[in-house]
Amino acid sequence: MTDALYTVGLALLQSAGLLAAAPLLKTVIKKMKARLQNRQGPPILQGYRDLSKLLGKESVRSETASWVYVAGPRVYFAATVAATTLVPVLMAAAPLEAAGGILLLVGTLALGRFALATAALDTGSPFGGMGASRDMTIAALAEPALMLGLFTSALAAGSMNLGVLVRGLLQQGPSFHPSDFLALAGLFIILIAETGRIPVDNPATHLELTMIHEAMVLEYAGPDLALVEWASALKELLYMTLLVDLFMPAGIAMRAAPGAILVALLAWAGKVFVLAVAVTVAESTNAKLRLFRVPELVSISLGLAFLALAIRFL
Amino acid sequence: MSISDVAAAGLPAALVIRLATVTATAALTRRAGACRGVALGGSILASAVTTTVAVIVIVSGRAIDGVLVRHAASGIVLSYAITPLSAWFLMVLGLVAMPVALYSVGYFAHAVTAPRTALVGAGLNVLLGALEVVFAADEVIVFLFAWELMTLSTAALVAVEHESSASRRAAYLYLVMSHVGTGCLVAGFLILAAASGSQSFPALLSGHVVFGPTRELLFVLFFLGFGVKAGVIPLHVWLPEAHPAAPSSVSALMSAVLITAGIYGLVRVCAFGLGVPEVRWGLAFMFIGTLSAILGVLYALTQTDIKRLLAYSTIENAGIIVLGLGAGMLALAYGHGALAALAVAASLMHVLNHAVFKGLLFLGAGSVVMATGTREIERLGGLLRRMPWTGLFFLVGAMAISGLPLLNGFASEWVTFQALLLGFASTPGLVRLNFPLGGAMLALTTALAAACFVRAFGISFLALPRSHGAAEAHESPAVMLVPQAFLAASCVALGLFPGAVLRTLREVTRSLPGLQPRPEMVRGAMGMTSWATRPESFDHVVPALLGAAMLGGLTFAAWATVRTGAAVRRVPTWGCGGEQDARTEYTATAFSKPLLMIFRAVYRPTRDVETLAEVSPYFPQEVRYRSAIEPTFERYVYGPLGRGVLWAAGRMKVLQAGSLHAYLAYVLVLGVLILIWLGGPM
Amino acid sequence: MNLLVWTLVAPLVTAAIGVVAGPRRFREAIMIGGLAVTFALCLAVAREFLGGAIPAAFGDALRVDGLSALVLVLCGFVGLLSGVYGVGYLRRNEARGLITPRMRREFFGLMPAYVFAILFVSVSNNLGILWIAVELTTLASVFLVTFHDRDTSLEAAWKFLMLGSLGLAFALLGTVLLFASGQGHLGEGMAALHWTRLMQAAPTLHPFTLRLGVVFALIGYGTKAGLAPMHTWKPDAYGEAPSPAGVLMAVGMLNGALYCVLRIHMISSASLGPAFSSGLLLTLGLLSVLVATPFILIQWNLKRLLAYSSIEHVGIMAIGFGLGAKAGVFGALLHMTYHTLAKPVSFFSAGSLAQRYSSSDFETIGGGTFAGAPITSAIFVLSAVMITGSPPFGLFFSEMVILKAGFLGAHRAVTAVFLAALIVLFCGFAYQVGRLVLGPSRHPAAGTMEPERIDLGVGTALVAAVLAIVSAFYLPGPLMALIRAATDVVWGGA
Amino acid sequence: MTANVLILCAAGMLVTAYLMVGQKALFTTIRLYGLQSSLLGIVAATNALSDGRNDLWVTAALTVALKGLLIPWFLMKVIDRIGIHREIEPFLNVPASLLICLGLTVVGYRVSTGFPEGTRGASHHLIGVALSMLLIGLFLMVTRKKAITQILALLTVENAVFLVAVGVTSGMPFIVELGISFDVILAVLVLGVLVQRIVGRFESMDVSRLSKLKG
Repeated sequence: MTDALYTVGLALLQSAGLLAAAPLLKTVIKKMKARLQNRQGPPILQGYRDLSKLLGKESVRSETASWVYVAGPRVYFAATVAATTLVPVLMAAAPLEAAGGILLLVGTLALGRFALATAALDTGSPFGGMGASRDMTIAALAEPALMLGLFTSALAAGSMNLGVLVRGLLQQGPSFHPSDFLALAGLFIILIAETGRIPVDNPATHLELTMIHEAMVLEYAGPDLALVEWASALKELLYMTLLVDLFMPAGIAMRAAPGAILVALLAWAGKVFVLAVAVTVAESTNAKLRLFRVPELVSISLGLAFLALAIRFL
Repeated sequence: MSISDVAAAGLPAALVIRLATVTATAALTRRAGACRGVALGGSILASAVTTTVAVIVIVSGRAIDGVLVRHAASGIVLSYAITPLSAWFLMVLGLVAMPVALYSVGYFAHAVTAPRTALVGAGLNVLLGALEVVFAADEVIVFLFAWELMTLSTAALVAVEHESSASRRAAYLYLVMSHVGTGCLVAGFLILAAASGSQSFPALLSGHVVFGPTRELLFVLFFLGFGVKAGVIPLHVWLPEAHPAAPSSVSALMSAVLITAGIYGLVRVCAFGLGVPEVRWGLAFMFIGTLSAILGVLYALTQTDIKRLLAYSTIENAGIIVLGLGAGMLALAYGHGALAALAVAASLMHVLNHAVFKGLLFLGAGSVVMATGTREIERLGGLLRRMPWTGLFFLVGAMAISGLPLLNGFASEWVTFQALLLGFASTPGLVRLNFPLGGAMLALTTALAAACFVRAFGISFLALPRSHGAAEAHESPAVMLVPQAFLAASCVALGLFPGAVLRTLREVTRSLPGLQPRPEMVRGAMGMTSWATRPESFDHVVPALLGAAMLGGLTFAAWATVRTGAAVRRVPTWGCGGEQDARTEYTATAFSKPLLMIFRAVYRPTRDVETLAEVSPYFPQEVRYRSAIEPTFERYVYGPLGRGVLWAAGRMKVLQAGSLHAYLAYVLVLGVLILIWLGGPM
Repeated sequence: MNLLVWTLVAPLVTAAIGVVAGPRRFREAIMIGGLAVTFALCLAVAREFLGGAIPAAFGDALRVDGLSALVLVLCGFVGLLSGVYGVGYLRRNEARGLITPRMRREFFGLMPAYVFAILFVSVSNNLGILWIAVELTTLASVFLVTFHDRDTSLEAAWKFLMLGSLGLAFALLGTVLLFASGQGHLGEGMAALHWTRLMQAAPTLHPFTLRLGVVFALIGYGTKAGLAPMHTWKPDAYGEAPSPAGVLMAVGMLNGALYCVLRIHMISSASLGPAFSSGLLLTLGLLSVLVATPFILIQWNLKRLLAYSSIEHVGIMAIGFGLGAKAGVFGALLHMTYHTLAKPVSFFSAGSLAQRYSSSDFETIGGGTFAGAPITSAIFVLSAVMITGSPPFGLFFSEMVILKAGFLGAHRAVTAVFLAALIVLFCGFAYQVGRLVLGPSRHPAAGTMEPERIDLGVGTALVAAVLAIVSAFYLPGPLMALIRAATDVVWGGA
Repeated sequence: MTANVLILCAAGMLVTAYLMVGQKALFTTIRLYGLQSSLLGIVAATNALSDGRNDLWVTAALTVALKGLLIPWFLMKVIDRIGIHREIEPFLNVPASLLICLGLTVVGYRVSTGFPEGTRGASHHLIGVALSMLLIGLFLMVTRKKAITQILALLTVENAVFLVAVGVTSGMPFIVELGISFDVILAVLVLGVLVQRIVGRFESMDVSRLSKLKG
């Protein structure tokens, strides 16, 4: 019983923490990007302000929309939040690792995407349809690469369950197998693709022909939009955490001691920041690809992942 | 009289019921209403009986056998045996057949003209009876008998609306292809019978009857024979024609259980009937499975006829099933009994799950077609407001088939993934690379399926109606909604308690030769687990927990977004300045356009755009856009084949050109030849 | 005079009365009555045989063993059916004013005569008599082929007669050579040509002469049976003959001719060993099935379609006999029985359709007969399912038995080809039936036709269909006994 | 002695067959057939004489009467009645036909060598002749267009068969013999009737025009 409560508490804590951190990450990236372009950029807390503002607004919905439109953002949000409980962040154990591993994680995110894309079709606006279509397309292309990348490390650690996996990696100690770098590169590309970053998508634009994620959620306003934005930010953080867990687990606390946790927290923040920098650099040094060039990018990551698998196990 | 005695009486009883039903139906031809009632009532009753028997067998784990009939004339004894495997398929059949029959009570009333009710009702019962016998057959002749009967009855059902040339063509194509398949089966089984000197399956499929090249030949024969029914690419061409042509509830049966007849054959004979499979067999299965899955879903993506779309997705799921089976065969070939058990369990589990959600989807499609009078997605839209329940159930089915967690599609695909990964972990050499590749392709398939069904559901049920029919649509009667509700509920239940299914399957797989299911394959009814070579398990999943977590997320979202006194404002959708109506909505064709372009190599799309302008081409009155994808297999494989046969037949005409002199000449030539052959003194 | 003789006399008398003019009702009654009596007598003879006796007459010139009994019963049955149907058929044509007194005379005279000839074939034990009987069947049927007196029917009759007579010449030569091969052992006089006598003398027959004789006899009687490549007269004759006569040819004559073939086959097997004539039968049989296949795929005429199907079936039986296995022989005889039960159904329904649309050309009928004539069409579809050897009907089982014998035996490859041909055949048949029965009707008079009603013709078809369906699951014990007895005769001989 | 007579007659029959192949005039062909049949009759008579079987005398008489006289007369009458053009138009020209017939004769003779020497040592010649005639007759049926000529060819085939019957087996059982000849006559009558109907219908006896029934 107690450990059940413990689990629940842990889950709540972790998801709450990530939820809290997510807007920060987004703003940080914006800020760094601006700096790279010699702009001032938003204040560091802008993300929170946006959210509270949006949550404060009345919700405006299309006449043609049905309950699916309302359900969409909520399911998306809930799925992403639920996903956070499957990933170890500070401790080498995911709160809900009893629920399942990588496959469940991927499935959960897919569930969120499904909900949002469906909802996007509900207003009858051509943008919603366009966004949904493109978002599902890119997701579909990214899926196999993602899976292969995850398989590689899962097979290395001998488990698909993230908790067990991270523990396994930690026990093995820091390994610098070339395959790790290949897999990392592959998954980084997927991170970009899944989180709608340049060169795949441009979060900053609302130019109708180029936007993908933004087009999908174009009709949303007020609290609905807030949920979507928040969830997307969370999703990005989640992916980064996942990469961190898989490729640089060093520093994660093996036991629930305050000191270790603190270290883990710092380590985690640092690693995520590194990834954020990488993303920023990628965004500012690349131009957005045409939609039909994206498959090439993704296929590169697929190739990398498969190569990693091959050189690791043959 | 013990329970097993009762069970033993079950199948014959069910068949008797069916026979009686058919006769009654034929007798009541003139009175459609009564006819419908009798036919479907009888069918439900019979299905109930067989399902019970199946459950008894699965639970008790002991097979039931008996004799159906003795055909005095040819001295053939038609016996049956319900092994756990047969029981599994029988159960799947019953699980779908009963709701479908109930649904048909309402559906036939609208969709089937009175004079044909008898035909359809009788055909339905014959088909179900034949299927039951196919699954239960224990002897070559009775199997082939039922197999043929199944084909014929289905063909009759497909050809019900025989005024339309499309359904005639579909029925004929189906008939021809399955008959060729049956031919392969006849040859295969009779060769086996000759080799084993017996006609009963246990002797025939004991696994050490044929060896060497004969074995390979038989594998090919059986693969062709059963593959046609299973609808795997490249033997699939009949499927997307035939399934839509039949009345929707029949399509549901065809997609949900008719193809499982093929799967059953593949499992029973190809995988476990010919001895330990060769490595190349497993590879072949995995390849064919992957191919079917990918191409199936890709073709499904571009369909605008909702029933065709579902038919193609059936091909996809058949592919997934075969993929799992192939992994199992490969594991068997390498002697990993436990792994093989997991893989086979995965594929059998998907048989069940696919039957449930595909049945559900087809029933939903049937309601939609009935309400709107069209199967064209482009003419639908906004149905969720007009038929809320059908919409909800269809959504559940769509999410299940997209392999999303909390629903059953995810469960079986999860197990398949597990099997593939473990296969990688435990097979040697280059062969192992097939597993992660298969996994990646499976992932792609799932994601594409999600895209496909976002499109299917979103375009047909959401936003504004695109046609008068859609605008005028009304919700179906309760008798048609209840079965859908049942199936939708099963989707959720099977998704939340996959462990229960897997535990049942552990019993089933244990009955198959060479499989050693690990006890830890199942963990509780709530979830399931696979195992690793190491002590800690490879992975496990408990969907219910995730469900709980999501509930938490939902409550938080609700809390965060609820504000006192904030009214929800309803405004028209922004139409980019112009006014927003159905014509500016995103179409299904447009939705799948990006994928169409990306997978150009597969689709070979052709498009023509014609602009009708009066003043100048820059001010078009009307732009007509036509786009089509190339039916590769039809065009490059089956077309030439058929034409070739007909051409050859045409050539033969000269033999009977009407000239008596030619006819006499044949005799002369024959005589001379034989005289020369006989020759002189011996 | 004994039962056997009466069995032959009855149809003769019927024919005689039929020829002399009389009121139509009277003639109809006579024909149906006479043929019924004949069938009854056939049954009686068979019963006598099953009782253990060997009915014989004229010093064993006529003798009924198992094979004869089976064929006798089957042919008697078909005779009766076709007689009843024939009356209905004639009535329809009378109603449409197509019948001249000549036709009436020919019909009521020749139909029973034909039946007589066929029965005569099936009981003759003397090869010479056998030959004469077969010749009689030819002569009796020629003017049935010319019945409608169209250009095409004359053409068909000419081809039928030419090929038939040629075949008979061959058969005669074969008979003579068989006789010659036994010079000195058989002695002189009638008995020398008795089949039984030849069987006794089998070991002492001169091999080469016998081989030659067997070859010629098989070709000759094979022509009558319609084995390829001597089958060419069949489509024309069946296509032109009125359906009742068509049935007599396609079932009665076919059984009779097969009976002759079997007698020769047995002698040859007994003397030269089974391989020789079995090989010939197998070859001709396979050839027939293969030849029938493409023509069914591209057929344009309903009756010709049935003709090719009967070529196919005679081929199947020949293969069954040629497999050189008891199972094969049994299967073939079973096939003969079921074919006898199923074929009339298709001929009757097809005939009624052809009458209704006054053509048997698919184009002229214009498809969609389900709309115009639901009952007949349904019966026809049913019969098509039967004669393509699909379950749940008898021919499926018999074909299974033959196929099994084939795969068990030494002729795997042949059986495989045979199987493939069967499949293509089914597809062809399915296509033809589909385009005849399904779809909207394109017949000019489709709208104006009077609704279909069950007259004598359709009724007979219906009854025949019911019999065929029932027989698929239940063959009366005595009939089974006959089939087994026949199997013993043939296999004992081979 | 007997053997020589038999062989001589047989040879004569073969020659008549060859002449029929070469012959263009219809009536001559019919007369040739008559001659051929009479020779057959002589064969029968010879056997009757040599082994003193009386029923063979009847056979001989029947043969000469029916085939030698009655049938030719009947055929000529038919031709006169329908008064058709009396030339034979074969599909194949005479030299080619003769060559083929030579080939057929070789085939026939080769087979005949497999036979046992009968009582008179002539039988394998008779068989050879018979088989050759059979094939030649069949060949005539294939190459002749006119109905009547086809009938003649058929009758030639029958003669060949009877040659074996009377020459080799010294006659089938008598009743059978009778029945057979009776049947043959019947067949010829039927053929005649049919020919008349055909001519009445098509104003021609050219059966190569009878080719409406195809496929």
